[in-house]
Amino acid sequence: MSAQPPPELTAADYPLSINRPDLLRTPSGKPITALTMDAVVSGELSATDLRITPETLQLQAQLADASGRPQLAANFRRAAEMTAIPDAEVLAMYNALRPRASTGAALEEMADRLERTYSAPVCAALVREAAEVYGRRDLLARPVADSDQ
Amino acid sequence: MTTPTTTAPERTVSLREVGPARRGTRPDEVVIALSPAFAGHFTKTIVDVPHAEVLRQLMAGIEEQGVTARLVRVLDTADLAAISHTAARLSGSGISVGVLSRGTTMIHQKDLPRLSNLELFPQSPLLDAPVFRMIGSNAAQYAKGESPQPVPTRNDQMARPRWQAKAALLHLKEFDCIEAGRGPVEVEAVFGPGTAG
Amino acid sequence: MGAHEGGPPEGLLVVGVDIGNSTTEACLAVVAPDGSITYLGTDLTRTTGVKGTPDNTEGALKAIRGALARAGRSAGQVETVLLNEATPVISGLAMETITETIITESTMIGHNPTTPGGEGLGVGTTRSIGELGEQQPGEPVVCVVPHGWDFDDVAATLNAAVAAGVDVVAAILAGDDAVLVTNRLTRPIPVVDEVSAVEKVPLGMLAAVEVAAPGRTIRTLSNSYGLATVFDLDPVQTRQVSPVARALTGNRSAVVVRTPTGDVTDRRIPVGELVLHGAGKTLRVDVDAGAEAIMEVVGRAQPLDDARGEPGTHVGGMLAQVRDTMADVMDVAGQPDVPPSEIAIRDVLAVDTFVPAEVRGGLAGEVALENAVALAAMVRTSRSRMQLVADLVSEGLGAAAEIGGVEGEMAVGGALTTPGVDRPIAVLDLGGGSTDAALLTREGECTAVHVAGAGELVTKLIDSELALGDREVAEGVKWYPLGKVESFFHLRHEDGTVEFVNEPLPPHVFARVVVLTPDGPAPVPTRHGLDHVRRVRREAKRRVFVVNALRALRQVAPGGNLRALEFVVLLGGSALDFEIPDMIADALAPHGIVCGTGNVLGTEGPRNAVASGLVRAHAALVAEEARCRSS
Amino acid sequence: MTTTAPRPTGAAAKQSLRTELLEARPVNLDGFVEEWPEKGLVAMESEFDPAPSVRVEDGRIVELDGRSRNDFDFMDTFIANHAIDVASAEASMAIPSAQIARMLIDPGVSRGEVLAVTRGLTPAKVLDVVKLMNVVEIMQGMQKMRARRTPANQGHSTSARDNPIQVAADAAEGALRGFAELETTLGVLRYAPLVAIALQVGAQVGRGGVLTQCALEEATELELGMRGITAYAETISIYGTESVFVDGDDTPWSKSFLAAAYASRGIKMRFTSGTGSEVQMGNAEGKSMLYLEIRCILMAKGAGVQGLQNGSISCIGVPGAVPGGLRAVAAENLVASMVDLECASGNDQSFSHSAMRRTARAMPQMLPGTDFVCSGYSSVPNADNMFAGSNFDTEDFDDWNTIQRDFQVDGGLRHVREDEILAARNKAARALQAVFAHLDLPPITDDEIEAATYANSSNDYPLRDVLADLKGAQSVMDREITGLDLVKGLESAGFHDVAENLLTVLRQRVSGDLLQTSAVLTADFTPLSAINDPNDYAGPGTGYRLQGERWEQLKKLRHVTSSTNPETEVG
Repeated sequence: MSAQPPPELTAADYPLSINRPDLLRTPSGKPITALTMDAVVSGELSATDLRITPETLQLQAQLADASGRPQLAANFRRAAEMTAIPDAEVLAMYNALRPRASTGAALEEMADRLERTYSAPVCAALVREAAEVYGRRDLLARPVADSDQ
Repeated sequence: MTTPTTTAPERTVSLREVGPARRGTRPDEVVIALSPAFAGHFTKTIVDVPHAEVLRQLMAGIEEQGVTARLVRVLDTADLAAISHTAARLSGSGISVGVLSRGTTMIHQKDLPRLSNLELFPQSPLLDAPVFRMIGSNAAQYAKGESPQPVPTRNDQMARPRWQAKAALLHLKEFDCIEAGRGPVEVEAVFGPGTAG
Repeated sequence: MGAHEGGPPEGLLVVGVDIGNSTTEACLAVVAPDGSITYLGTDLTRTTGVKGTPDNTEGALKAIRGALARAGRSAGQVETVLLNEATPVISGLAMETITETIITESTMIGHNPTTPGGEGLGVGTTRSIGELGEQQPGEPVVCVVPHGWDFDDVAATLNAAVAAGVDVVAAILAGDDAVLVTNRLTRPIPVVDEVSAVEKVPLGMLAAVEVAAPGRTIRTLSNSYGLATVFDLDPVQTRQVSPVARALTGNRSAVVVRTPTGDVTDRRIPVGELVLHGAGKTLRVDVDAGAEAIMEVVGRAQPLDDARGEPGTHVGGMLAQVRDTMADVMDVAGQPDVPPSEIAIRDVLAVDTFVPAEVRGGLAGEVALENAVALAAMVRTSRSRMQLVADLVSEGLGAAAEIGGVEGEMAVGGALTTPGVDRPIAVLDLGGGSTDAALLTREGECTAVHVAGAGELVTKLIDSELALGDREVAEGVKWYPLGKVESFFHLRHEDGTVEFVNEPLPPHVFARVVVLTPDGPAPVPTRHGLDHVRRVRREAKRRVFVVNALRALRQVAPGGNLRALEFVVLLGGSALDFEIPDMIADALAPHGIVCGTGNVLGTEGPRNAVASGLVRAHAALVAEEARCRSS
Repeated sequence: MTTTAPRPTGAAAKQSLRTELLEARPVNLDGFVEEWPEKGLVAMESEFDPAPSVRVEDGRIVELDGRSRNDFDFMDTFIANHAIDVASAEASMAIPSAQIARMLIDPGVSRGEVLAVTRGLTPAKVLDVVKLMNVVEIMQGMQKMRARRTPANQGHSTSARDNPIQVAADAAEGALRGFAELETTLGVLRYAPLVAIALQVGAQVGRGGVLTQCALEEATELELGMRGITAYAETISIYGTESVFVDGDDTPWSKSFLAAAYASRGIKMRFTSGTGSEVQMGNAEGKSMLYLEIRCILMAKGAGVQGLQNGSISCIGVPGAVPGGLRAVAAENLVASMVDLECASGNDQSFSHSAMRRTARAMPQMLPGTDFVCSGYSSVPNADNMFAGSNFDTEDFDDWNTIQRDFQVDGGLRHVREDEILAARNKAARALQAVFAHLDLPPITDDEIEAATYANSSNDYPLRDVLADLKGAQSVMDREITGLDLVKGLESAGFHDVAENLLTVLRQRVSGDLLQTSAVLTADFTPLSAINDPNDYAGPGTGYRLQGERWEQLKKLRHVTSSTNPETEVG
């Protein structure tokens, strides 16, 4: 089946691995039922087959919404966007969000990159919000980094 | 053999300010930096080691190695790394020992980042006079360019239930003694009675 | 590398596999019908199990698959896997301390504290500090201070006694207080401190305390006649105290107490015999006779048939264990047992070393460098299970597998692909447990030997001589050059050059002797200076690898004459060491030998010699057959 | 048990024999201090905490607990922007605190009805509510508000020598005894890959579906998770004041980003916080410990993380030393549950010299049940516990099981017969041996397997070649070994069941089911979370009840005299 538009799930669909395996695919498009021992032994599976897809995260976000957890759902939507970002860059972005690690301009650049390169508007909004608060609370990188005094 | 004369009265110390702390030029000195409440608001560490004894032993460890000790008091912070690093940059050898009132101690060097250190003794309840002597001795050996074996650090899982809250309390009190905006001052230790005559 | 540009080379795919003591290497090549070779790739993995046993199969398959994967070939395309005939070799190490220094009656304190106090010589009667108050003026006194005395109190007590007329001429302290006390005295005296067992210093005895100026050593107590002068000794007594003087040589401070029968002795510890069978003889040698004597006897028992040590000693236990391990690994279900007679120690290497040990009877934790003998032994059996490995590899891969040649010959064949070498050629394989040599004469005859002792023995010598007690650190000292971190921004290399760094070095290496690993400097926890560590490292390598290189080459050289060798190629893991190849080359140079680290196939360095040798031998057979067919 | 010396007795004054006896009691080795509210050294009753207030303008919170938006620090901002439901805030805040407190304990009010109110509350209001509750009421609230109906427990499996064989064997035993999650950490950090592998293999031997984690700095912890060597993460610390948060080199936004990063890799994750950490670091800004912890809890809620480890954790010595401290600790667990977060409720650090106090400390979590009663019961002897010791360790197993049986309460563990334990330990060590051989890691000898089968502590194992192990550990990272490689190794060595268990756990990250609140995996690999196992407590006879087969399991102890034949024991 093609995955658009995503079905409207209710709490009764949980756990998806048991109740709705038909909706679950690996990043390479294999159905979750293809993750068998035979496939492991024959070398058909690679580590990327064991990653979660953005579509699945959107489904879990629906479940979170359906069970009254909007913040958790928002987290899953940010996560869905982040699946496209390579591991090293995810860590680099995290480090850039630490206090006094980035200038306002650098954070704005990061938000742009999230939006343009990774189509991640929800993550970008989080970064812009951080930039605004950091600016107000003196948590942006200072022009001359001198930790001496 | 006879036993030593342990009944000598407990030594005391007071710190006399002699002016703003200056950068030293002698390569054979170690600067000992004391926290705002050391030998002032407080007189002993978290486990009742008298500050007089902490200071005597640190200084003795340095002197025994043929190195000179200089004392400063840092007034504007109670953060051990900041105290120690300030002192390291005042030290002619670049080596310092920083001490908090509760006993927590650190050996620092001027070229290190402030949050780093050469040796750190975080478990103040486990520091006694012999350990302070070894810390002084090691600091002096670093000043001489030697390679001392690090002072063995001890650990005790049950220090948490016994000392964690008191340590926090002492830390808060030390914070109260901070004099914001005052630079480090050079001090002289004046030891009270105790020396057998 | 191959001649076939532009398309896949024609011919049959073969894999040479060398199962060594620690690594298994594969060499993948296409052999054309005319015997020409196109090399496709190599691979290297850890050997699984003891060399020459069925456990090797797993590692062999892994190396083969690795080489195939790199060349983009599949197992189904392989025509033949060629394995080396490898004889299982197991080696062991043991160390026996053979001397012991004993001080009796607390005669001497010679631990050399780093910071004694004062300067000069003081001779007087030993008195406890607690009794100084009752001391009459006149008689010279050496004051003994037990634990628990504060330095300020000691100084005050001594000053008071001197003021009362007591002639205090020296002091002996338990704590590390000598400088502190002397700085506070009104009348300077020599002070020795850190005497941990100070309560054992005999009181009421005549004693001498000597402290030299910083950077100097004592002159009186380390001189037998100085002692005779101080204590008014006759010639017989002087002879008795001469070991004391010797023991104090080189110290900055010392104390000697004159007691009725006090003495310092250097005792030899009997550690049992080594029994060597060989050349139709049974020879015995005491292990405590030292390495030179042992190696002389080993030389007389060549070729060695077996060796045994005294049960209950380290050496005896080690030899028995090496033998047992071999018996265990040769014990394969469904195969006939290997007769015990075939499991025998075939070589022994003894090396003199020393072990820092605390002196018995010492008062201050004095440490003496005791003599010790380190022994490496090797057991080898002619009975190999390699055919079984070949069968298992064949089964696992789905391709034919056969024994393609004998290890030593194949190594030589592979080494010949090093640019610039020719027959006669000898190879030295510098491994972890054994050092192997093989020679190929101009006429094509090949001989090979294994001798005991290699990289692991070097590590052990470094570990014990520097008292590191940490094999990881000792390995680091062996593998990497040394340096001294002089500030956070510069370090001095062992050749004296200084390197500046931009990023500050980490605090845990500050002011320390370090090994310069690829991951950055790592501290060596030792009080010794860089030069001492370097000397120990080079000596350990010399005593094992240079000695073994000569020993092994003599065994393969025609008539034992090294001059008959022309090219020596170094192979194996330790051939990658930064100084061992140079040390061996220097030792061989006087014999007119060209010696260097191999570069197999011109690309592989000292690796892959046997595996590529197997391919070469196979190709030679193919070429031979081609010639037969065409003629 | 301790190296801390007894208190020096005053020199002169003569004491009664009874006083001498009391002085010698372990409880007097614990430290106690007076409150100092001005500096935040106070559990939960402080006149310096702000009064509750909220004001909403244009769908935005513009005033929070007496502070207007211009004066918000970053905690206020984050909580106002993300944690509080703006639509219901003013209505919820208008409800008297006493009424909300009554709702918490009233069986007639469902968990859902309470959540509808709490989602609109400010930190000061939450504090105002729980301040009204005594410890029995707090427990009653916890019984209803716990997110997952079925309580569980978490174990620590570590080794003082970082010995992977020990970690595997103890993980297998721990899993068999009932821990639903197992956590490890290291003495020598470079050992992490081998120990994490050992924990995973051991856990899947003991009971398929147990989730594992390895506490490390963020980058490595995330990497091990992404590779499928570990299954979840928990040591992501947050703090209640801006200054301490910044001291920890993080902000609510950086931590939120990290939370999404874990979810984006399919890895379950919870934050960690606890009373006392801010005052311990000297920057409580004059607020009570519980007020600051409530800010942490709401920050976690706002970040969208599914759960929180709290209950003071490593700062337990601070609330433990002030009056009412353990009531505050019980309250912080309740607050996490009443804002609908999974709560791993502490009891995981050495807390007292007194066995009586150690037990009492755990009752407010153990009796009502929490998502994880201990967020680290030491399933190794405390001397091997690299988290600096837990409130309970292996010596307490039988006591714990007996308390469960005495009160008919499910603390997540059970008594297991010796032969089953030995078999699991042995199998775990053999499985790890096979995995190490498959991955070309330093071999595990048969002697080590024998030792692992019968060992108690790390001292009972042959020493490993640490150098070789560390090289092996590095190669696991360099060669990019993943959970799939572990599955292959287990399968090829004939450990089919263990391989299947691990593969099923790995498959879960594709489904994302374990990302939902309070999720664990049951023995038949059903994800069990607050969605499909919601807490439906509605008074006596409802909610989770220890009964049936599980109760029969928990009736078993090491020694129980048979009623049919009193000359024998059942077991």
